[in-house]
Amino acid sequence: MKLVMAIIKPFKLDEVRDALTGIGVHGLTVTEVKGYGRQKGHTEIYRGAEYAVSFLPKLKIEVAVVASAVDSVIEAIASAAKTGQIGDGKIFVYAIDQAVRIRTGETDNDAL
Amino acid sequence: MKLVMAIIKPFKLDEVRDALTGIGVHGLTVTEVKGYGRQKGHTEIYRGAEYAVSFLPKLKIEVAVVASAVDSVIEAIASAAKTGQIGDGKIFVYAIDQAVRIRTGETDNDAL
Amino acid sequence: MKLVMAIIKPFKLDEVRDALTGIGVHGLTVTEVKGYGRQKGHTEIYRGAEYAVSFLPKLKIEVAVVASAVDSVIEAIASAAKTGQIGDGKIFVYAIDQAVRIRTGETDNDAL
Amino acid sequence: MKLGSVLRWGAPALAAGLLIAATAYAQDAAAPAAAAEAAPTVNKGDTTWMMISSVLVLLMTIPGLALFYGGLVRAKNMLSVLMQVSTIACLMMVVWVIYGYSLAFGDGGAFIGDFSKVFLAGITPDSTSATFTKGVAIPEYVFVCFQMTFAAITPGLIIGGFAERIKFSAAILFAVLWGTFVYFPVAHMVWSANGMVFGWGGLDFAGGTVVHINSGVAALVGAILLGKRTGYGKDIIAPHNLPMTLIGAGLLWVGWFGFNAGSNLEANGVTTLALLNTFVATAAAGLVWMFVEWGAKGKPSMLGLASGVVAGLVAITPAAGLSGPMGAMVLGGVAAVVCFIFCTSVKNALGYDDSLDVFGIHGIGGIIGAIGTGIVVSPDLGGVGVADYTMAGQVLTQIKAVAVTVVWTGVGSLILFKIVDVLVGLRVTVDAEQEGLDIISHGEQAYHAS
Amino acid sequence: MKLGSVLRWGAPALAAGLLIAATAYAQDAAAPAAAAEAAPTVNKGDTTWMMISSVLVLLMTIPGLALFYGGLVRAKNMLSVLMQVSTIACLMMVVWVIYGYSLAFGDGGAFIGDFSKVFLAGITPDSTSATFTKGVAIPEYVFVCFQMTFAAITPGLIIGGFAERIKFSAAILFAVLWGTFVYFPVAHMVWSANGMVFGWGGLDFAGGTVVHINSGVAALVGAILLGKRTGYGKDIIAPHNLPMTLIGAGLLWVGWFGFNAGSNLEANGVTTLALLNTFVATAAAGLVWMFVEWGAKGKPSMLGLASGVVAGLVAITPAAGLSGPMGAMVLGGVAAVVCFIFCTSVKNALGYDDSLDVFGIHGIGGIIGAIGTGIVVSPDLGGVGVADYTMAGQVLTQIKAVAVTVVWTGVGSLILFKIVDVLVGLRVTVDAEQEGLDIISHGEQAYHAS
Amino acid sequence: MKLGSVLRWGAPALAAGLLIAATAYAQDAAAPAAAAEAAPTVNKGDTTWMMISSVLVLLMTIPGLALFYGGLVRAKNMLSVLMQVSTIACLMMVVWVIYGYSLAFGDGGAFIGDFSKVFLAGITPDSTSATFTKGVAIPEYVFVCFQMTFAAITPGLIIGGFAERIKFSAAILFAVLWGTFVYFPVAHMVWSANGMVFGWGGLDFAGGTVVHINSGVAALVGAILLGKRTGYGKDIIAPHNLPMTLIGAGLLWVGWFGFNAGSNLEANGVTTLALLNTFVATAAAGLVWMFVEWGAKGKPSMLGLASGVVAGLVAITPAAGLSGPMGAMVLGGVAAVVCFIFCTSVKNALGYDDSLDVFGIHGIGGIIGAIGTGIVVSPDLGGVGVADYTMAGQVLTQIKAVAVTVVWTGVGSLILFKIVDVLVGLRVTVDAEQEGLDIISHGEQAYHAS
Ligand SMILES: Nc1ncnc2c1ncn2[C@@H]1O[C@H](COP(=O)(O)OP(=O)(O)O)[C@@H](O)[C@H]1O
Ligand SMILES: Nc1ncnc2c1ncn2[C@@H]1O[C@H](COP(=O)(O)OP(=O)(O)O)[C@@H](O)[C@H]1O
Ligand SMILES: Nc1ncnc2c1ncn2[C@@H]1O[C@H](COP(=O)(O)OP(=O)(O)O)[C@@H](O)[C@H]1O
Repeated sequence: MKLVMAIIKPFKLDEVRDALTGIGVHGLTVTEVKGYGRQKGHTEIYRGAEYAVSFLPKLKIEVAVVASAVDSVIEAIASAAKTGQIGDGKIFVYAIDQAVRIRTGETDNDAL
Repeated sequence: MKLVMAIIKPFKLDEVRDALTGIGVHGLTVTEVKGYGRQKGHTEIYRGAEYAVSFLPKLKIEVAVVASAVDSVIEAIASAAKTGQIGDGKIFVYAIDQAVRIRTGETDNDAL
Repeated sequence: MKLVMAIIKPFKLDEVRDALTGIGVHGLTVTEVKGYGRQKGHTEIYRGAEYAVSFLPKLKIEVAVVASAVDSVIEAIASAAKTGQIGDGKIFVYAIDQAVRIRTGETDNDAL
Repeated sequence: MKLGSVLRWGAPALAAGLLIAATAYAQDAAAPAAAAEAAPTVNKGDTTWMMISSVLVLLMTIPGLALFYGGLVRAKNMLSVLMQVSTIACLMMVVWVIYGYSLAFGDGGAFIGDFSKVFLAGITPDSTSATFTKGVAIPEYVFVCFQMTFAAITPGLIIGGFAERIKFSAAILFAVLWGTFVYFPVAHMVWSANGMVFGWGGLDFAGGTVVHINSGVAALVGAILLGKRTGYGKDIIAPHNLPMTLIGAGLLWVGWFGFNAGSNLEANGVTTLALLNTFVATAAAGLVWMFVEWGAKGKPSMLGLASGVVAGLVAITPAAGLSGPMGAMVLGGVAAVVCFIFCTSVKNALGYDDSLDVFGIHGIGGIIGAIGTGIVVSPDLGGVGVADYTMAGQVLTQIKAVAVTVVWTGVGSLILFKIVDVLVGLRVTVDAEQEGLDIISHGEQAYHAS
Repeated sequence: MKLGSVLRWGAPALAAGLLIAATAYAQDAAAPAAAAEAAPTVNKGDTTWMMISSVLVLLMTIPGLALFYGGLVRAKNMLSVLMQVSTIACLMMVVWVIYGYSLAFGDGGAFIGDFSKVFLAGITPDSTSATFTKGVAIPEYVFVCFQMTFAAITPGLIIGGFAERIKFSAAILFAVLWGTFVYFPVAHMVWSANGMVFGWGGLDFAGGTVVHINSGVAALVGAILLGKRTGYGKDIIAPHNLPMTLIGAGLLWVGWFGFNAGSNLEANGVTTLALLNTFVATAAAGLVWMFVEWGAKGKPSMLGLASGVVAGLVAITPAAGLSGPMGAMVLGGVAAVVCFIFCTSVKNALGYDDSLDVFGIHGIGGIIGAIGTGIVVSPDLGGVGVADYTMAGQVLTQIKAVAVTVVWTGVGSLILFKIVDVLVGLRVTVDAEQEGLDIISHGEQAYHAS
Repeated sequence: MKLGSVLRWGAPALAAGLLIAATAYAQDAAAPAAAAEAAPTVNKGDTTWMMISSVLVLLMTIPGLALFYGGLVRAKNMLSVLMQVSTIACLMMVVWVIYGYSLAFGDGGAFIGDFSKVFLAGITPDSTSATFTKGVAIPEYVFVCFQMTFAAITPGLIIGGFAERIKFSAAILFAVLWGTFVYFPVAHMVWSANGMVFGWGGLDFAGGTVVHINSGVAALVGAILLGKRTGYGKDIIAPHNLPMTLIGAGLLWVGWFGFNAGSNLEANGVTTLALLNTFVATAAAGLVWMFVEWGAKGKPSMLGLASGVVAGLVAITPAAGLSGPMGAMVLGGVAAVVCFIFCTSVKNALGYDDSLDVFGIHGIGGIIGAIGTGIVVSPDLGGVGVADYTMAGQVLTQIKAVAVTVVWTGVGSLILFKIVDVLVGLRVTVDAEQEGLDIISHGEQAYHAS
């Protein structure tokens, strides 16, 4: 099993979710995060204090899938999340050893 | 070393924390997340606009433990977080290569 | 490729970011989390109700890097985030199989 | 348990009361209306003061009380509280002009008014109401408005007792029934020229019994009947937004000047005394609560200060135009101490869940204020005095007024809650409580991050 | 499309209007000023009432309207809304004392005032303005203030129609132009003794046409011209902070007493009637919206209640001192039903994006109110009546007044939006919309977690 | 450093001042009380206006000022700010009726009143205070209330200078001492009929020197003495909730009408002028700050508009009933420009950390206003004029009044801060600052997500 973690632009969430359900993925977890990267931020001014804000709002999406589905998941996320402009985000994949569905106690592939 | 990541219902946090301290786990990290899965959401209406909200509030719990403790940690979380109703959440486990306690510089098992 | 995940005290973010850019790391993702550990919390009182609050605000930093850079990244984070007082946080490292830059489709080391 | 026994002796008492009221009404209906000889003068300064006082009491309610309460609940129940307070206020306004004004201020008898002014029959822009000064009147419409705002806020106070778990339909149904069968009679008894308590010489300048004891006791009954919130005493149930509570407390204070000083119905020297007392009793009470908490718990809290402020406002309400400023500060301070002890210790010991301490602050603070009014009105203590004053006598009268109110609202509320329970059910399910009333009852969320 | 044809017949109409206005002005300038014979008396009660009414209308605007609107947009656009409402209010105040007051209330002709009072020329603390009672006057400065607050809030209402996508420079430029070419003339026509609509006997007690229809239609025009928000109908665009909206609604209601009852310019019996109506029409409308929504959608929402409250306030505005309380409640209730249907169904069917339902509530509610005023003013229905009243005749006059306003503001707004589009451009880029106007236009964020 | 030298020449100056005051007091005590011949008339319109003005100044303070300040700090210090402002207001109210009113408005001498009215001795509902019109009086209780609200808000303004780092005990102890030894004397000097500055003919309509310069300079002294916030100039220290700041700014504006127009003590033509000026000077100042910022920094910010609004309110305070409306707008605009430069450049250059720009806005804006009053009062510029007016002479008098205030409060504050430092310590630890004052000092958190 693999966990696909993607950092995307916030307004792309619905498209990514739809793309994933489109390929049969029916569970995912989303976290609000701040990203620092090449995309430049903005300046905020509060009276005499000026701040260069370089952390931008992003969403992190985590999807646990069977290993064989990883490529299509990556493909789905990447194409739905892409705007072509800097700051579109990243996808990282890593292996998971075990999975458990709390409600039923099912494990591994059955738990996804 | 392993990292146990669990998605649970928010009101189960205290029970899960107590279950973990009960088996000797004294450190964990919690993140507010939104989950999408089989549990159905609700509808919100704001004047003429109706929205089906399918992302539900969940908590993500991350606990780094020595490999040998994984099963008891899973067991503790699963039994504390279970309500038996849809949406109870998932537990995922993956391996970690290194761990460091920033304060002391201790590493690996000593750092957990 | 490795993903370095660090839990730090919130006011250390800018120093850690600077330390990382200082060693050539130009991307990272930050999440607001709550930590439970040895650092003791505080008590809150609202009229007759007293609560021991044991979850403290922390930040989680995630940085994906080439495997060879892991040690210098750990070193940079650890020294920037250290105050020497309890609650400074942890660093965990795990392996990632794949990485993709959504904007360009670049993969693996090129995507970091 | 206790409720049973309350019911046992209370229900007949209420029934008797209603009977007497009905009889009194029948007799009184024959009597000629005793108003308006020798056309009284209307002063535009008074009219302006009463208009602005009415507006200030609305400000107390929406957004004042709504925010004070709303900030204290969890985020998932925020809208339910705002909604209950606001809806109840609107309902009571409509009810007021349909039959409430007539029941409360129609001539009627010792217990209740009559139906002579339903739909505000007979009132025109030229109608006037008497003030406490002979020959000085105000337009009746503004008297209707001013009293309407009292009827609108009082049942809203109650919902704090069982916030975060009541069904919306139950909350508003109860409020209308309670307004009709508890509030209007009590208002009549205490404030109407032929009301029973008024006849005894019971003093209640601006509504200590009618508003605060009345609603505080009803909240207690409700809190006990509905039972504790799920997770009470186990989970962290902390105020979700204390700044909202401070805005609410500030607007309550600001609006309370209309409530207290407006109750003089004129803009004269006594009105300015009521104004001053509403400043200083409140300030003293806020400080006393804060310092006592600082001593007892180690830290002075903002919620403590705000709670003391409200306790002081409650306590000075019946005495606003009757006490001197120094007496007012003492009264406020005493109320703060007693309410503090009640909310932080007694309530926990008794073990009921009065979510927002409506009984602890409005009930207890109201009782302190009502009885204390009998003391601080004393000219020897700087009060303005009343005819034939003896402290013992007046205090006794005050205690009688309190007792009547406590019994009437205690028993009446119990019966009405039972009726509402049968009709629509009082409490939401545990699942609904966990998800939050905003989504469950109103299909909305208070906050969206983006 | 539709806009083209509106332009085709509207633009000549406006041009004709301006021409007539100019002629009327030329003729009128020759006439002697008809004010101040036999020094009228000034009553301090009236002066106080008008001062506090002015203050209340400011409270309606900042923070009232700003919050009501602000809570409904997404967090990233919060400050832009607060900023637009506040800046426009400030701009209009400055414009008002420079030339606005003179254009609106200078003698002038049937369509517009004159330049006789630019920079408030000739006004001193001793100057007075007539009230509706012969021989009773108020200091002219307070009349200037009171009317200034109306001019300050009205263009601010419009921005709700195209919130979350307009350029800040466009919003404020439009507001000043609209104030000058639309608001001042309409205010003159309706409220000035020699205004055209006033001459017809059109009734508008406190600004149903001048303020609400006027701004509601302008908002509709703007919403159509600017186009929908990016993501409209696709993304979740939910209110980011409904408690703010409730604070706003509460302050709107509180302030509206100044708006409505202040419009009587005195503190007399009619003023208290306007006060009462502003309570009960509003309460009824809030409840009706809520219950209708409960029936139609399954749950009563806080936003529904708040929307009904505002619809009721809008509807009772033209009738505040003219209707009886029962008529007021009916008027409020009818407006609530129609506005509910409009905002939840008709708007979606027509497919334009009036972000905060300015047309749906202020435009539609204003039309219901303006026409309904012709009905509820009837003495047979408890209204105060007017000379030579026939219901059909009055309703016709009201419809004519509505029509004039709709055409004037519809065509005028269209032209002014086009001009602003040429000068500075109306809409921000899609990227800017996605990032949010707060950062893009103002370099700030509303909230920082730490 | 600078503080040392200030101390060197300031302390003797203060000592001398106190000596003269004491002498003056001794002499004066012999003089007969000069009040109340030929019973003055009390008008209910005036009484109503003064009551509502008092209420409005409370609204300015709680929740107004509390929110304006609170929105500007970080979330972890929100409650500490709300708490400091509120507690100080309560303390000053209690102190006021015990001895403050007597010290400020008791006859006394040129520098300070006396103890003749401690505990409000001798005041009854029938007591009256003179107004500025011969033969017209208001109930003394309402004068006590009105002036009490000024004493309650002024020390609260100071805490913005060292927000986010002061100990709660230090803040409130300082406030009471400062109220006693700085505010009461300055109020007496400027406003009491036998006060020194009043005797010079110094003009301060509503408290430019007494309230704003006085508190602004104290805040500067405190900011320097306490040192910068940890992380200042390095970490992002951004306002945590600007909408709260806007609510605060709006309520400050609304309440300020009581402050400024109430200061006329009557509801007459001059009062309406003060009302108008409080509208237009404020609007002009808000706009000027915004446009200047737009030009200088590239974007107009909401905080800029709000800051300009407050700067305008501060600047018009001393001139409210003295300037014409056009002069008021110019005065507001000039203050906005100077304060903008001060807050955005001068402060950074000087390097002290006045957290919420109390000196930059209240101190600097107050000085501009106080001196400018000497100019805009000129009848040639549309002002109302004063007897024997020459611009140079009046401006000189104004500068003298400013100088006295600056020295008195500068030296007095320095001494009092030192005393407080010895008694309880001024500043929390760095750890406490990092955790936030809400938890550390008050055991609460402002917000809970669930
Ligand atoms: N090495 C990294 N580790 C973790 N997250 C990263 C890394 N690099 C980038 N990110 C995340 O991806 C987001 C987008 O990266 P950025 O460099 O701005 O643009 P792009 O995705 O177009 O390369 C960042 O805001 C950050 O959240
Ligand atoms: N494949 C997945 N990857 C990541 N998170 C998941 C996945 N499936 C479910 N989740 C998380 O688990 C939560 C519960 O899942 P759900 O399908 O609603 O119920 P259940 O846990 O009873 O199967 C979801 O809200 C989501 O946060
Ligand atoms: N086993 C663990 N798994 C996950 N997170 C942990 C673990 N132990 C500690 N943490 C995180 O590290 C933070 C600091 O740990 P703590 O024990 O308080 O102090 P220290 O870092 O000095 O040992 C905690 O607040 C928590 O977020």
